[in-house]
Amino acid sequence: MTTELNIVYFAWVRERLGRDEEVVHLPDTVTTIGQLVTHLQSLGTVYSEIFEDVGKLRFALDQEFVSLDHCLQGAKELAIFPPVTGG
Amino acid sequence: MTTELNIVYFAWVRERLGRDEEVVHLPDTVTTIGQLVTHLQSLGTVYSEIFEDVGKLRFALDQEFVSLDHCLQGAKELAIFPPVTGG
Amino acid sequence: MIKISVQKSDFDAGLEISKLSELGGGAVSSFVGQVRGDKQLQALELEYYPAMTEKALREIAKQATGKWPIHGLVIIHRVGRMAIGDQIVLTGVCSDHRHAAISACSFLMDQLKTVAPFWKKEIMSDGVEKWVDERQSDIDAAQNWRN
Amino acid sequence: MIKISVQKSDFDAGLEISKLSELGGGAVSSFVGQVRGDKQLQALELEYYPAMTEKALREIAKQATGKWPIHGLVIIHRVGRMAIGDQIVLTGVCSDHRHAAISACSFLMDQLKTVAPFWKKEIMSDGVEKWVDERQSDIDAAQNWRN
Repeated sequence: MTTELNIVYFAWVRERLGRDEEVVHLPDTVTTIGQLVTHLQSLGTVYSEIFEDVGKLRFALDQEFVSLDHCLQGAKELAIFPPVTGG
Repeated sequence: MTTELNIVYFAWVRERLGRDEEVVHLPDTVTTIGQLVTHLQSLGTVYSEIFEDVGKLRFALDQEFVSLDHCLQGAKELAIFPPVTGG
Repeated sequence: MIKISVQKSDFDAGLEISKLSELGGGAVSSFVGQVRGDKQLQALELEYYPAMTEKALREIAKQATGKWPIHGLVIIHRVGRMAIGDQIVLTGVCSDHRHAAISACSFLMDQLKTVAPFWKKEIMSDGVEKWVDERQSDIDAAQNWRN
Repeated sequence: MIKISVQKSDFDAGLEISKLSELGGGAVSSFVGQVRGDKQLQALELEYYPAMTEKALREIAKQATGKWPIHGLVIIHRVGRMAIGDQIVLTGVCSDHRHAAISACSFLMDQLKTVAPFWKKEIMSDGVEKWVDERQSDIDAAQNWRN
């Protein structure tokens, strides 16, 4: 059984990737967001560039802000985006 | 030559005195607002009651807040009123 | 744009905000004070010192423009008799920066409460009239801007 | 009364203030943010995260009602394309006390700027597009409420 996670992208992350969402199959070795980021970096040049400076990105798991060491287990949707700039 | 000063009253000072303004002839001995207050206290019971606790009153000379030791010289209008409560 | 008005008539807060918005600063802060239906209050009577009140408000406005970069500000204060729920006062500020707009707007209210010659009389439902006392919290708030 | 809205359409700041005024608190503070005509800016594009944005704004509103005695508050934030001078955001608070209303209104803006998932893209008159960077002053302002 493969675990699947829906990832949504916003702002320049979305534009650079050329997509606003995708379903990622999680290898057994990926349990935290940090590990997922490493996995995503292996998917291609654009991914590796975007995730090169992970401090410029923010993560929300099922619509709650989380840090890189947060577990993915049971989550349905991960959002990856730059710091918010509304208001 | 007598010096005259127009005094205007507001709020409960006006109500207690039953007048909103009056012209006061200043004796030669009165040069500061504090001295004027002492003079006004001699004019009757209502005056002496109103000015009994001078800390409850505020003074504006020609529309500028002033303290009791301020000189009256050359002024046209003195306003006497309780602390302001607008807004 | 500096607008100061002491008036008997009501005002349109939305219209005043629109005018401030047209100045192009991008940040408009405003405050509206109304007659609150406390206790047995029936109405409020606002007295003022015509020769001095507007002058005092202009001085407060001048201080605000000296402290913050402001495109425009408005102070409207009503006088006369007002019923519960009626608007009493409006302060509004337009600036390039939100903290400047918010701080200046708050400053205008704090200063107005302590140096502009207005006096409030409460008229209770049983006919009793009572002049409002000054509040230490208002004095403290005005003083805080000097620290 | 808590009103949260993320919408494409413009809003009527005066109407929202009127609604807050009807709550009887006596103190209504509001803030309006607009597109400022800086540099060569032609328009602003506001992106958001539909599943999360309103939820984040509700959480901010809840924090405000926990910190101050509030009769009602409103947060309206527009999304999509906006021209110079257009309104972007409104926060408004009604309270019995002016400092509570002003502080809560300021708090809503400071929190919104740092935790609500909105992203601004500047579109310049030469066609160049640039995502806006977060500002340290906004982070500091939001942090200050925790001290």
